[in-house]
Amino acid sequence: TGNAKAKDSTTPTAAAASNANSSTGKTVTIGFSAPAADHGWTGAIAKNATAEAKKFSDVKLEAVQPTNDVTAQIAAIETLINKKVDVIVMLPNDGKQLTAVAKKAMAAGIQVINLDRVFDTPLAYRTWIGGDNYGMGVSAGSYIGDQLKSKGVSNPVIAEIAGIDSLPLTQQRSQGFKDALARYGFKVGPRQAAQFTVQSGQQVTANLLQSASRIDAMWNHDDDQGIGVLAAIKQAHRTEFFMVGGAGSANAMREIKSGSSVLKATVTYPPTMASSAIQLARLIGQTKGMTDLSQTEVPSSITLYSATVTKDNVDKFLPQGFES
Amino acid sequence: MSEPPPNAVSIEKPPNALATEKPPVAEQARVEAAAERASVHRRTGVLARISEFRNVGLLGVLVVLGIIGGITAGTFWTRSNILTILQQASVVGVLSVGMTFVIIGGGIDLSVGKAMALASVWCTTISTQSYGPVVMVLCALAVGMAVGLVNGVLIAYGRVVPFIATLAMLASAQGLAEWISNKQSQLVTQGAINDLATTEPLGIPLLVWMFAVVAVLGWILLNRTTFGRRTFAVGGNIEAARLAGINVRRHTALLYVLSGLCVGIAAIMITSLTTTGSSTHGDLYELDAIAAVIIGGTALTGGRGTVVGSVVGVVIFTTISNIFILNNLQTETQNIAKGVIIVIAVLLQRRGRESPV
Amino acid sequence: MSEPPPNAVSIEKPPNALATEKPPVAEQARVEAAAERASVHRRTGVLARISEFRNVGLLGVLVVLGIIGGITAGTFWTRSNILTILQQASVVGVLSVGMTFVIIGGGIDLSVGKAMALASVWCTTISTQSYGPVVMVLCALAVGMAVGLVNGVLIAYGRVVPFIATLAMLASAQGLAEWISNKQSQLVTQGAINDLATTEPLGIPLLVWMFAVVAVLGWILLNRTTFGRRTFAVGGNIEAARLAGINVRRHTALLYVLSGLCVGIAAIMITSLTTTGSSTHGDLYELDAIAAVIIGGTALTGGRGTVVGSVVGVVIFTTISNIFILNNLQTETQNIAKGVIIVIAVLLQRRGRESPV
Amino acid sequence: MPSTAAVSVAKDQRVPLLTMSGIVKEFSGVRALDGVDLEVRAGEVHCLLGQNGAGKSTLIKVLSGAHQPDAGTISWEGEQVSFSSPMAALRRGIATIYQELDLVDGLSVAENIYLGHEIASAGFTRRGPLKAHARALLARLGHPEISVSQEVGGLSAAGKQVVSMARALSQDARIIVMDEPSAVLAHDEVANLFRIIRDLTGNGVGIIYISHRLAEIREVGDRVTVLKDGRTVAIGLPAKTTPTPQVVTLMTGRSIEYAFPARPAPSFDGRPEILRVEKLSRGREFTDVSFTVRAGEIVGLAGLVGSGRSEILEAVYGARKPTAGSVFVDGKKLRPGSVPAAVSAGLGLAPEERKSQALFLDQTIAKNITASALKRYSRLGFLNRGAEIADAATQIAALDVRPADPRHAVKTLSGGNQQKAVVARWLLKGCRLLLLDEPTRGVDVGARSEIYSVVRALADSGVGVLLVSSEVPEVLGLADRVLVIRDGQIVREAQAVDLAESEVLDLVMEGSAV
Ligand SMILES: Nc1ncnc2c1ncn2[C@@H]1O[C@H](COP(=O)(O)OP(=O)(O)OP(=O)(O)O)[C@@H](O)[C@H]1O
Ligand SMILES: Nc1ncnc2c1ncn2[C@@H]1O[C@H](COP(=O)(O)OP(=O)(O)OP(=O)(O)O)[C@@H](O)[C@H]1O
Ligand SMILES: [Mg+2]
Ligand SMILES: [Mg+2]
Repeated sequence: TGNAKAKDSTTPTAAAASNANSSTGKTVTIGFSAPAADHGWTGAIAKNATAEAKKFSDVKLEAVQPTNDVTAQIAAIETLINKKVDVIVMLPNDGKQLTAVAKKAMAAGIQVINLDRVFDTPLAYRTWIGGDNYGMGVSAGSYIGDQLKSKGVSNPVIAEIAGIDSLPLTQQRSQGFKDALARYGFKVGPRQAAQFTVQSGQQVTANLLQSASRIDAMWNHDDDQGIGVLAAIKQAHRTEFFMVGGAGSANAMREIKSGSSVLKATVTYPPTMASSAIQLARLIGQTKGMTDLSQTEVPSSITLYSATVTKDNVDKFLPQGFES
Repeated sequence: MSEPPPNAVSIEKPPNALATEKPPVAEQARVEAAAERASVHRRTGVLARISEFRNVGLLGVLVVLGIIGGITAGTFWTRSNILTILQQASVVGVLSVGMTFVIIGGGIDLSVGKAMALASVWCTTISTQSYGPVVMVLCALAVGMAVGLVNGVLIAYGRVVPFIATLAMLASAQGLAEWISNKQSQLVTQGAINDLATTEPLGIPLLVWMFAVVAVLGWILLNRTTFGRRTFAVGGNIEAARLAGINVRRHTALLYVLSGLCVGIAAIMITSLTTTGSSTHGDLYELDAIAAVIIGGTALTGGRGTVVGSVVGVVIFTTISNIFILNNLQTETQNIAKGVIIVIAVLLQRRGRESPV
Repeated sequence: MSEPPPNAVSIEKPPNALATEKPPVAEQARVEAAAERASVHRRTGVLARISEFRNVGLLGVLVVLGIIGGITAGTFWTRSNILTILQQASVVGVLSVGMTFVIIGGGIDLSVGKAMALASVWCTTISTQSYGPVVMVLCALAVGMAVGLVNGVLIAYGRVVPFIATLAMLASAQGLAEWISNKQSQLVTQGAINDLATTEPLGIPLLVWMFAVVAVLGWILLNRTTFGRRTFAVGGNIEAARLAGINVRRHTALLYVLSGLCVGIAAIMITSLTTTGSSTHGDLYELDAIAAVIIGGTALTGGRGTVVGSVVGVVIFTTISNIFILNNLQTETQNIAKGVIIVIAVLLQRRGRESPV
Repeated sequence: MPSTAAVSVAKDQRVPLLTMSGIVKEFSGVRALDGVDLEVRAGEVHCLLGQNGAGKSTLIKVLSGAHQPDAGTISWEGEQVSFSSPMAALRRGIATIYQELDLVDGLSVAENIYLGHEIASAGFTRRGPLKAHARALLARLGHPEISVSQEVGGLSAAGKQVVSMARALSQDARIIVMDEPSAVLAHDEVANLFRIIRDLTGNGVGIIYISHRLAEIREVGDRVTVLKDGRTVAIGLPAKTTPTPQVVTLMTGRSIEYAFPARPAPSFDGRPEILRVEKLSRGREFTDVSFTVRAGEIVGLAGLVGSGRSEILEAVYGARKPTAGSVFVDGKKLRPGSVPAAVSAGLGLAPEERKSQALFLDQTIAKNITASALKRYSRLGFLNRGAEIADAATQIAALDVRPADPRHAVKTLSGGNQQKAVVARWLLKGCRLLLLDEPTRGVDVGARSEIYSVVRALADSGVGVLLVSSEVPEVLGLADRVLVIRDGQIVREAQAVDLAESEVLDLVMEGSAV
């Protein structure tokens, strides 16, 4: 997806000095829109964006009402277009459903930074930055595969607690997980979707544990709902398996560090992407490039890496862990 | 049924039989006294009607919101913001018109939000889209009405309580929508559909026009047709309606089909607004629609209500959200404020005439 | 007023004025005939009571579900799975007991889910937790009842329709919960609270015991006390209740406080079950509770209903979910099947006696 | 039982319009109708008599298609028919005024009258003609003062009855069934009703007329059919000539003196005042009403329907807040507008509209009877249900409520038996002062005298009674002292023995006679 045509790509001043990026430039008004911060991860996204914007005296953040309602988000973006902000950073509730309005913004001369959930066409954004959902599944699958192989378990029962099933990100994670396990000749056993909430995590897991008297490993897509998943496991007095989390909350990392929990690892999906998105928006607004790269322009697509946090490397990741 | 009954003729002749038994003077006085009493009744009647027209109270609430919006947000009173509010109100608005009928008729329809999602998904499958925009529209309408028909038959003939029947439909419609769409948003490739949301005849978005047309037709149907009047009867006193010779079951079933028709229209609107068909559309729209209908003065117990009230109710809710967005309030503040505003609005409107529970 | 009134005596003596006019034999025959008629009635009465005891139908549904569960999932009929179902049912179950009272009393409480979230958040703030588990429990109960009191006062004295008042409370409670918790899950550090969900006196989880106790107390309150009797009266015919001398407003307010008490108890339960207080708790629990109450035979229009029905209703819904998960059905299949099963369940139960709408 | 065999009378020449024979209707084990025969001719007023619960309403509901019979046949002009729904019966020309005032509160008067057969073209109501026709119908019924665009919910019981009648007239009816139409009507209104009936029969319409007032039957009826316990015990008796004792015996199986209990010596002056009402006013409903009720005294309020008697009662009871004046019970001022205050001061009200104001239809008879006296059966809030049911059974027996099963749902009772349950509630409650609004509405002769004697017995035990009735003889016969109300004011107060019926009628009508 490298054909984003930034209309000012020919501006010569972009080749600025390498440390010029941190120096104050022309004031950029950044519109920001994300789903409702009703969840640890989305909360961290909003928080990181606000915090990052505060760091720059030349950035004015216009954060609109976070909402889980697509039409409300569309309306919110329309307000931003009417306000003629310079750049819009948008984490859409649903990439496809917001593509039209993003295109409208681009057409109105507003650069759109697409955060995480991807739009349907590159015409709708200047730059995409986001996590690697498929890669997350792969990381989790690989960790579980390695562990079970090394223990010599054959025909393992591998459970999966997914997030909201109708989100493309959930589908990508599950696909990655399935593909990774397939490399070891394993397959996913009981798989249920929760709602990204503690309570649904507890509810689904409590029932799921009843369906299999023995489980070897479990991947839970999301550390927020993971609190509930862990509670259900404790309440069922089940210890025979290990579990891998997702997203990388501080709480999950503390559990991993303690070593006494069934939670042995988590695969990250860092909400710091919001901070980066604000930085990118500022650079694009000021028509600067990323100084560590040779390009004069910000790239059109940046995919974050999904790291596997285990007891061995948890200390390195703890500062980035978000509170759920 | 359209002509006056045959014995209407005999009605007009004066009551001779009695007149002879009473002294004419007394009869005269009696009639005059009665007429005087009647005029008192008529006078209080008009007064009562005005004060009972609780939409006045609702409009007052809207005015207060408008003032608050104007003070707190500079852009509130711009043409484009007002049109945004109306466009935002249009989808739930159309659903609430159908819901008004169902609730006045003594029922409830919890399935509207997810039935709308199902209709939007069904009309945006690749194969449906290949037949062009007209077929897509017909498909959405057909799916909506089919859902309504199933609801109606279950409730009217299967005697399942409306709450449960439509709740079951909510779950099934959602599942079906997920199954058809494979849980993915289906992009609309037919430009004509997407254009619905962007065309602005006479400077007003087409979706707002559609909302207005549905509301006006709904008003006419409710207030000016036998169907509408019978809806009040069925919801107000089902036994009386039955004894009056109304086919109560068929009527009840039709109410849900009507709501389904509104669902189909709303599905087209949301599809063009979001340029997709998706199983995630319409989450909790049923609650929004019911809340708007009830804040609009329709009684949840049936037999009473107005379309105008429901429409104003939807606009009130949308305006509240809009003011929040313009003022950039955070979720938690929004939620707290929303609750407080709703209560104040209702207290302002002061429906003292309602029973205390 | 607890003593018999002065004229109770005179009532018991036969109406002399008349008795003297009748031949004693005829009177004797009359009384005997009346007694005979009464016994006939009592016999048919018992029959009618059994067939009217629609919980039999509901239990039938549960049996069918049990059979389906046993056939499709090997582990369904294990002790631990049954206990899991009951434990899962307990939170909504407690809410549904309070909801039963509110609905029988002619109201509705949409705020229970989010009020529970608020109570769970409030009782798990760091400062509350510092006072220890007892204060946490009291805090949850107090918050629940306070929410109920506000609902009750708004509805009974402010005359706001229950649907709107409690919907507003839903929004406000959610906002408040988010504000207090800063939208983060608050981990419980007091082991005693978390232990509630893991202790199993007599081999049965404590939460199930709590559910059972709440249900039994609710049953007694509804069926064996003046409070319960008045609840039926207020919901059945509010005007008649008022003219019968019942303080209708105070009673209505109390119903919501009672629901709030159940909310507080449920908050403690969900907090220990999830080991957190969170503003995301209880999403749509109000719908689950209302659905259970209604499938349990309580009329949404008030005046009729049973606690047993509601409890069985909750267990039915939980069992359905359990069977789905044991069979590893995916979301869409679950949803479609859920709708279909609910309808079949209701049709099985066949409440022919209900009015068609 | 003197006569259980059907008494037949020589046939008239006219062809029967309607014949019902062997009609059986059973409700979950209860045989409401057990082989009933009925025959109605064009242009006659056919009266249907029977005690409360005899099956009159059930029979006409079978006729109007509201119930399906379990056995039996219906012939219409010699052709056998079956009415599967009310619509089918209406199409044949059978219009019904139901006992329970089944109107839709939320609709206007005009819309109620034409509900189900709206004046419309292509589905659109023609509101002009609709109102004009409705207005004409109301004028014909002598009630031009009822506004056709008023909501029916705001009308009094009498007003609703008028609308029901207008509705029946609006149908193209060959037979009009009237189930206790006069129960809520006052004297002059009944005369008006009879005028309409004669008008209709003159046009060849057959009328089935149900009433518990035997005098009415005599005045307007042509033939009489008597039901007892779901069976026909007499067919086609001549209404004008059959002696009253014979009819009563047929109905009840015993002979009843239609008599009021003896009054005690009319000296209440020494007794303590229980109720004192001073200059009570409320808007346009009533003004400057002052009176007292002493212990053991029965005070009757006579007046036309709509004269404000119910409003006075409800204001005394706290159910309506007066705009001026005060109410004293035992010398203590009552908090105005508070029912609980009135009840704890010892007041009780049996309101006039049993269905909407008094009954919990889904509950059992026992629960309805004890609803106001729950405290008596409660210990720490827990109910002693045994005692409750026993006491309810006592009242049921005293008033001869049928079925006599306290656990029976009140919903399934006949109209008159429901009324008895309402009266029983206040007899059981036992108050210092009992307010009775139309206590015998729809109650049969037998039970009527029983209610009279119970009320008198209550008074004898020291209770004060305030009685409203639209039947002037009842007020004069039962009360010790009578207040005549006209247009919300007391126009005359006298001992009942000093008043003649004609005098009271003149007084109440005076406003219109001037
Ligand atoms: N729906 C019903 N279910 C059960 N029993 C019923 C039902 N309707 C009527 N009954 C019973 O049928 C019998 C006849 O009732 P019906 O109403 O016909 O009496 P009625 O002659 O009209 O009396 P009234 O003069 O008091 O109006 C009564 O015993 C009544 O309790
Ligand atoms: N027959 C009638 N037709 C039209 N309107 C009526 C009639 N009777 C009463 N109303 C109106 O309805 C209102 C309430 O009636 P309601 O029965 O309470 O009167 P009321 O004076 O209590 O009658 P009553 O004295 O017979 O008990 C009154 O304001 C009166 O104007
Ligand atoms: Mg009757
Ligand atoms: Mg009256």
